Amino acid sequence: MTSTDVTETGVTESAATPLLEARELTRHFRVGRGFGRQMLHAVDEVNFTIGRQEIVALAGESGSGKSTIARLLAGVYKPTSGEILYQGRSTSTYRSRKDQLAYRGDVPMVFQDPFSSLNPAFRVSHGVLRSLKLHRPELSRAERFEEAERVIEAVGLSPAGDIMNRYPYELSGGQRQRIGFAQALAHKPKLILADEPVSMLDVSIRIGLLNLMAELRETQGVSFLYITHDIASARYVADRLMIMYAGHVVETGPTESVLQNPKHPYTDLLLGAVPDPRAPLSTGIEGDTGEPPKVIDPTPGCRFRWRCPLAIDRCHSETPLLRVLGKNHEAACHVAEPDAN
Amino acid sequence: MPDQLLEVRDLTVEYDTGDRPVVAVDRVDLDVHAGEFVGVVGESGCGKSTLLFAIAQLLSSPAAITGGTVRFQGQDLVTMTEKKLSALRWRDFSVVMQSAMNALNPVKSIGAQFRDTIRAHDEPVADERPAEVLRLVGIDPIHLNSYPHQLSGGMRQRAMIAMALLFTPDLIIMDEPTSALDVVAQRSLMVQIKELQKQLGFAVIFVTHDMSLVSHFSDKLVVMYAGQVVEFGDTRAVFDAPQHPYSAGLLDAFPSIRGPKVPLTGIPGTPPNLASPPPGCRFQPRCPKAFEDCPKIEPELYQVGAVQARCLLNVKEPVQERTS
Amino acid sequence: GCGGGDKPIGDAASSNPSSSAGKGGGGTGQYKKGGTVTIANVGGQTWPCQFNPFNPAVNQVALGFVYEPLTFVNVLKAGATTPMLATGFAWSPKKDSIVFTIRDGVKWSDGQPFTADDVVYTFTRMKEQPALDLYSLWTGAGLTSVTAAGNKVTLKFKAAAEPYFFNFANQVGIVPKHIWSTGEAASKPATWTNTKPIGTGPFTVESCSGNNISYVANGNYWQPGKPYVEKVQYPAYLDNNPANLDLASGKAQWGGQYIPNIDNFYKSKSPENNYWFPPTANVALVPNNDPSRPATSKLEVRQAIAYALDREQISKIGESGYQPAANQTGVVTPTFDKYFDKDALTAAGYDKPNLDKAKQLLQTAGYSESNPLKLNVITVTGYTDWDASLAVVKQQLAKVGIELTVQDLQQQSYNQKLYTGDYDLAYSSLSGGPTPYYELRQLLYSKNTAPIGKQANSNYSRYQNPEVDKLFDQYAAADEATQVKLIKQISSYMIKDVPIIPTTESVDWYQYNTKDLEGWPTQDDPYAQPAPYNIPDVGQVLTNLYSKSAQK
Amino acid sequence: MSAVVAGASAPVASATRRPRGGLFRAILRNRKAVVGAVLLFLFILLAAFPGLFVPGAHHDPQAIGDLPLQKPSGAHWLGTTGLGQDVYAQLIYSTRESLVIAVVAGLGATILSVIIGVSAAYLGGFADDGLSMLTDIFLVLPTFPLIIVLATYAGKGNLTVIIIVLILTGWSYGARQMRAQAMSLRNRDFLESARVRGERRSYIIVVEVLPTMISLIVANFLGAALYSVLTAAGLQFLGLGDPSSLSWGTMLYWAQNQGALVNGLPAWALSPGLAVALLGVSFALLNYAFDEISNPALRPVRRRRARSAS
Amino acid sequence: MRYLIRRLGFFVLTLWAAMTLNFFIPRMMPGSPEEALRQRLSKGGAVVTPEQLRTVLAEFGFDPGQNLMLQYVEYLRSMVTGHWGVSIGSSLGSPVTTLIGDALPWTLGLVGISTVLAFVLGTLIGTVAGWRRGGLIDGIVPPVFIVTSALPYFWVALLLISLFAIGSDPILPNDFNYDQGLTPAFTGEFVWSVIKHGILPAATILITAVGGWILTMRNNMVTTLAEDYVRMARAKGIPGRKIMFGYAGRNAFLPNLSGFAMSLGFVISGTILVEYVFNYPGLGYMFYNATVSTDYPLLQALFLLVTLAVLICVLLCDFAVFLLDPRARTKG
Ligand SMILES: Nc1ncnc2c1ncn2[C@@H]1O[C@H](COP(=O)(O)OP(=O)(O)OP(=O)(O)O)[C@@H](O)[C@H]1O
Ligand SMILES: Nc1ncnc2c1ncn2[C@@H]1O[C@H](COP(=O)(O)OP(=O)(O)OP(=O)(O)O)[C@@H](O)[C@H]1O
Ligand SMILES: [Mg+2]
Ligand SMILES: [Mg+2]
Repeated sequence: MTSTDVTETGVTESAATPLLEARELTRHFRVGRGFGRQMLHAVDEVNFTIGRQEIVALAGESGSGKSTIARLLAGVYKPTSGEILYQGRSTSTYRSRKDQLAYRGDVPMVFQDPFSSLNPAFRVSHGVLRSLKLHRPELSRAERFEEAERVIEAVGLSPAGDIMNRYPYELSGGQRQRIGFAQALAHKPKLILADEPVSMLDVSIRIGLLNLMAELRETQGVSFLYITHDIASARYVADRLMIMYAGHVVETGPTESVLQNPKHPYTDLLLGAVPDPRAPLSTGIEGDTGEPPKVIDPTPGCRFRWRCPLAIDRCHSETPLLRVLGKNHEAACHVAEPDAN
Repeated sequence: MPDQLLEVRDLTVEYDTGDRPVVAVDRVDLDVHAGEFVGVVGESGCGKSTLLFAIAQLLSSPAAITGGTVRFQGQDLVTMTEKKLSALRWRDFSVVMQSAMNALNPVKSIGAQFRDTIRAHDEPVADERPAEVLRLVGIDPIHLNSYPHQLSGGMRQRAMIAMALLFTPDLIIMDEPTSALDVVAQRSLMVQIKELQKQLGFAVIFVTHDMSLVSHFSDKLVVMYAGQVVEFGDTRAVFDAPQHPYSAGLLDAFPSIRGPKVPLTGIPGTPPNLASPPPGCRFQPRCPKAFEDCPKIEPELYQVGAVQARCLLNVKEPVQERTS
Repeated sequence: GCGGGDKPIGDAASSNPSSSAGKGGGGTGQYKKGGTVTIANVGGQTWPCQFNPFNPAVNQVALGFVYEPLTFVNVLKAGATTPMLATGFAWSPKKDSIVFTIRDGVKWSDGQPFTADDVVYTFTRMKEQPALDLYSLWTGAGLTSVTAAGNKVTLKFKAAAEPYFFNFANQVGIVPKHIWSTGEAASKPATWTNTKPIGTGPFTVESCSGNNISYVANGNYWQPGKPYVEKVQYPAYLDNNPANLDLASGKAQWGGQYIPNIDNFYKSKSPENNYWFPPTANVALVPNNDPSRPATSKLEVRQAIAYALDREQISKIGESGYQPAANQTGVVTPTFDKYFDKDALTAAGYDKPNLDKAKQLLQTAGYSESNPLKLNVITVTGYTDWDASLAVVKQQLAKVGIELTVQDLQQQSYNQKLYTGDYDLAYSSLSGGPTPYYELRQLLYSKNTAPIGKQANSNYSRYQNPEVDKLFDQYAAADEATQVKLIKQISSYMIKDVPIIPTTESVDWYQYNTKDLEGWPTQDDPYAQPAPYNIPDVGQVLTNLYSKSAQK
Repeated sequence: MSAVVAGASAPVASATRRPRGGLFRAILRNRKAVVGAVLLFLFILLAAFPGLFVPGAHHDPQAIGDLPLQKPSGAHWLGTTGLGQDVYAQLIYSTRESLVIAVVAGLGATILSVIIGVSAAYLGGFADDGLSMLTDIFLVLPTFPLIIVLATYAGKGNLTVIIIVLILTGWSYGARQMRAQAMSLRNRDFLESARVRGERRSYIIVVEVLPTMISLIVANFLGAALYSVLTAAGLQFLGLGDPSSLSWGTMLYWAQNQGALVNGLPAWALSPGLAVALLGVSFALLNYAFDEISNPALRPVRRRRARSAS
Repeated sequence: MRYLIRRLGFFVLTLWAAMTLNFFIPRMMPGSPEEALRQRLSKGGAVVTPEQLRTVLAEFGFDPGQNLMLQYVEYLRSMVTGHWGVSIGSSLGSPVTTLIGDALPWTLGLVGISTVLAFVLGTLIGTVAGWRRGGLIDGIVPPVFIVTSALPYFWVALLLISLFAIGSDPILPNDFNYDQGLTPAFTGEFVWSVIKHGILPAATILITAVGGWILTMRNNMVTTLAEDYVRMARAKGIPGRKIMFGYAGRNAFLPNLSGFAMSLGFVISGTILVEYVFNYPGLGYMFYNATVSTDYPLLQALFLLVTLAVLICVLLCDFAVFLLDPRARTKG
């Protein structure tokens, strides 16, 4: 799977360079030490783009590599191969701390767990103030405080002056998660990587944060990579949906298009499993126990083939690539039919 | 066997925290009939697990039942001796815990844990029963020799359910058995539970924080908020016409993957701290429909059509005192 | 009977071993046999059950008990001799050769006869195996040959060797050739464990375990009727406290222990509990005489210290009076009264403290109140009495304006500093000998010293004076009267140069219980050094003890 | 000993939770902590102003008197030593050295544990392997024999030597715990957040990690201090300290040496040990209470009648 | 397999480190066997020159003139091959193996038994205390044993002595391993004597060591009892005793087991003090003695032995955890 024509077909359609582009992004992890060394393919040759002021949802089952992609983009992990182009420039060309800081300022991250993403030893303003100090060094101390108050208020926490001086344990989960957004917002970002930012929260609070995301996109013009395994919430906020399975992006396209007309059998399975009180109970694949695969030293072939009701011989020998099957709608499946129109 | 399998009245549970006790379960009533699937929903920390453990008499300090009765098959479990309880346990009602990783003893094989259970009761059990129930939930009996950590999350949950079926009890109490699973696995397990229930006829109390999950499976629905039951009724009735603003808000907080895309609001604010609940109605600080009486009068459960709701908006006729 | 020595050195008052108890008679069957004596002397370890007399770590339980010397030399009686395996000895006129007459009729404890050959063998082995020659007889004393002719054994030396008589006649135990010439005893005599020792001594080892050595009377012993006591128990003690307790309770009858508060703890417990602490050597402040030490190399400073000390007080407070006060001549009294020049001491004003003189001397040396003399004295950790003594010394010196700092050191560090001369003042003691010559020679003879940084043998003060050396050199060949004169001359240098400042006299710690046992050495009858750790004196005591209950 | 007590340290999640201003209140509310703190405070007072607690006649605790081995009396509250020194005065004046050993050695060992433990966890790879191995080696090395050998041969047996030896042998247990905790912190979201923010590694370790480990560090210090008190006293008791110094261990050494017990002076033989024990107890109580404070599961509970009202 | 190799590597490395430390530390410090010997000899009144002493020591296998590295290599070889030489300290000339052989049974008997007893007892009491959370035992256990676990060994020893072994006719002996007059044999008298002499030292070790185990076990137990599987066991109607030992106890015990091995080093330190106070002629006392008298061969052998003992115990506990904990089994 070395062809690069996917990138060409995938990206050339948008005239301007996308905000961020991943090319053949790959990350492997070594598991076990010494003799029993094996490679876990967490993310394998993934291509995607994120446009300006766009919310891209990344969904998929647990362990499919969603967080790994976020971490690769955030620069926590180095890619095993492939590259990340930010505003057309590869991040691997960043040498100076200034370049790196600039990128980090533009692409912050919001974490999944509001209970562990704030340092319990500091007031909740700590992270916001540090971000300001690092990324907007021109501000004076007082200005930083002002600015912090502003962003904390911007995420709907008030009175900001009071909230700022609390310790994390004095805030509820929803409030903490908002602080997480405030931290990301502090330095005028272009793209926020949000790794399951609402999954740990109660349903009653979730929607508020999703609304906040949409609002931030509108008012501040930031883009989001919204990672979730909750398809319904992805539909609620995202313009585009990417579905991952076992380290591969198996389907991507405009949210509605993917939901109404899933091309990949995994997407089908996933959508069927989403409980929806307003819809009748759908039938999933009979006998599927939903066990996700571990991708250790994989052989070529479709990674979903063991669970796939439609699998053909070819699926066992050849890894399917993303194919354009509809308007902006791509899927990596040998048997999926293109749209009629 | 009476139709009324379980009858919980005025059940109150307190956690002793040193200064002020936390009333995690506050005067809860609950009825379960044989073969019924009762869903209990509510947000994290509202006292769902505490309620289940109180019913099963599994609380340990600092929690204690400070009031109420739990009648199971006509006997009060609260006042029952540990010895008599032991005899009832697992034979007549069993429990499936939230996380199977923690609920299975990590140092004993699945088979050994089955054996321990069988040995603890003098119920005659065929030797192949463990294998049989494992097969029932779709696990190869070969795993009787496996240790919990050798099974995947889904398999562990299934093994737990198999274990709960060991003596074919009348009631199985389940505490978020699927919350650790992936959506696909979650759905598959739910379908299986439902099928087993149909097949074997046991009643289920099913706790979850995901309202949509139980929508298709449960017969009755109990909505809890801050230690209290705020709405109770047939599942469909609650979904179609929620009578408590909290239930309504919960339903509103679920985006759907089908149908028109509507903006949702959710519920502003945060659940109260149970050590110092707000005065009057506990939902009142977050309630979009609150009026001046709400902080003053503590509402009771009122019958509203097919359901009961704990909301002053519904004060038409107080719920009848039920006799046991 | 047993013959006397031919030519005893020194005071020849007692020459018959059995008469030493002073109770008259030839000693044949004087007392009935019976009884047991238990010794309490802390060894700080369990017994290794080795009885090799050449192994310095274990010879305390072998010599005197099982192995005997040719002649016993009594330190407490200025070197009076008692014939043992040799009935007598004769020096050549130049004192460079000595002939021992070997006793007839002595049998080894395995029944084999003892002969002159055994004596020759013992000394010859020491030449062949230098590790056996603990007293450096062949290398240091100048022994050149040991030959036997009939019952005569002749030791020839390069030069006059009388000072070594104490070593070769008294301290070397004679071993049986027929045992030591075979097997491991022959191939590795120094390390041979010798668990079942065969000797000529009054006792044989009955059994030995880590906890206890049990000796029984040697049926073949050559002194008729002796030993009177039939058994000796020598338990291993790891610590002073239990040993002291056993002594106090009478469970052990013979002690070699330092017991704090002895009158209260020991003596008051029973009228039969007795002690006697005979002095044998000096405990002294050793000033570093080396010129590299600006203060202590000054005569005035040393003198000032000597004048400032009130030795009686040191003895009384620091040593609870157990150790008597010493004097500046370096001659231990009353043990060596004969050599003591009291007049010289008084003339120099050292007989009592003289603070004015001390202050004046310090002034001469350039010290004053504004420029006080600060000195450091090293001592050994764990020597409580020394610490107390030094506390007193410190107070006394403070009175004349000397600031003394006491530095307690671990034994090893202390030794290191002392031997290599890395100190101002050291509190120290050495062992004595049958006459003051032995101690003074260790302290003052220039061949016993070494440059700073090198280990000195015994002259740690680094005192060097050719005239004193000459006096020591003359001693070996001199007759007895001259020897006394020589020692008095040497002690005059002690007064004049103050190379060493004696404070108290170190003693033998000795406790004895008279409930059942009699025949103990006492102040009135000091027939041997009485503490059980003295070899071979322990043999003398054991052959004199008898059980009272057995006499009935 | 200390290892065992410290072993019961709290799980990370709760250990890192720091109530604002509440630590002091939490201590006040815990009975064990109060007893421990009061004891420690008392010892600190004794160490700082020993003169206040000693009657004027005995202000020089080393002064040699002419009444040795006296039983306790009005003049000498705990009797006198073999040199006639006042035992009570010695006891009070000894507090300082014993406390200094505990605190300095405890601090030193804790600092070393933090440095080694945290760098092992943070550097990872070979550095981690090496440092962990080193820690494990020091952990299983029989330290006390090692201390004896060190203290004996390191010459004077003075305070500095003892403290250094205690530090060298006392850090390993803590380092292991520090490493474990730092490892578990390593991938906590707030640290990742700092990394994503663009913080430097050194900043993260010093500013973000260490404060969250405070509770473990304090527990560790208390454990190490306890260990130091006991070990130092043991050393001095064996005569491997500086025998002319004033400390409880040295007092015990002299008492043992001069047969305090057999001479019927239990007050002299036992009181310094009691002081060591009390100081140790105060550290142990604080340590345990600290565990309880940071891990509420361990707190004592009143066993309520489960079905009182029904 | 990999696990095994790692553990073995650790074992060898630690041993080597211990041996190296043990070789160099004494030699880097002032003092030497010659001086120690010389000091001892002067008590008997003998004046022996340093040269003569070196001759004697050389005969016993100690040659200080040799190159240090050569000595080191020689030392490592002899340690490994078991040629531990002869004592050059207060037991000059006794083979080190004999000395250790004589002392070892006493230490094993006294310290071994009481340490294991303390561990077992502590674990049991801790289990019960943790199980009956809030009960009478649990009310007493933590405060009391926090105190005992902070007591110095030697002080407890002294206290016991002053309570039981002081005066002219003490209840119990406080010194040595058996009455001095007896010869070791399997007679009632001898065995009784051994027991009598062992009571106080054993009690000392028990009192000071048991507290720590009780506290850790109790705390582990409390933590374990909060686990779901314990609640689950109750839900299954499994009898209390079985839950206490089979479910909670066993799982709470596992971390303690490795703790036990690791803390053996501490136990040995206590041993030295206890044996010293009670003059118990075991390895601890011997160690002290060997140190004081600069007895290199004995010191080295003892250190090796002690390290070996700790390491073997660590390995055994690893192995036990390996057997008892299926998780560890698959991880390896
Ligand atoms: N640092 C790491 N070392 C080894 N393996 C890793 C590491 N990080 C992730 N993995 C593995 O990579 C795979 C993908 O992990 P990732 O966290 O990206 O999944 P995810 O899609 O975010 O899952 P979830 O929904 O559970 O968060 C998993 O199998 C995981 O075990
Ligand atoms: N040990 C305790 N001490 C004090 N309060 C407690 C304790 N355990 C639980 N609580 C309180 O009791 C309440 C109910 O807890 P419970 O575990 O029953 O909630 P839940 O509804 O099961 O939540 P979740 O969905 O998170 O499982 C919570 O508010 C919690 O804070
Ligand atoms: Mg993830
Ligand atoms: Mg719960």
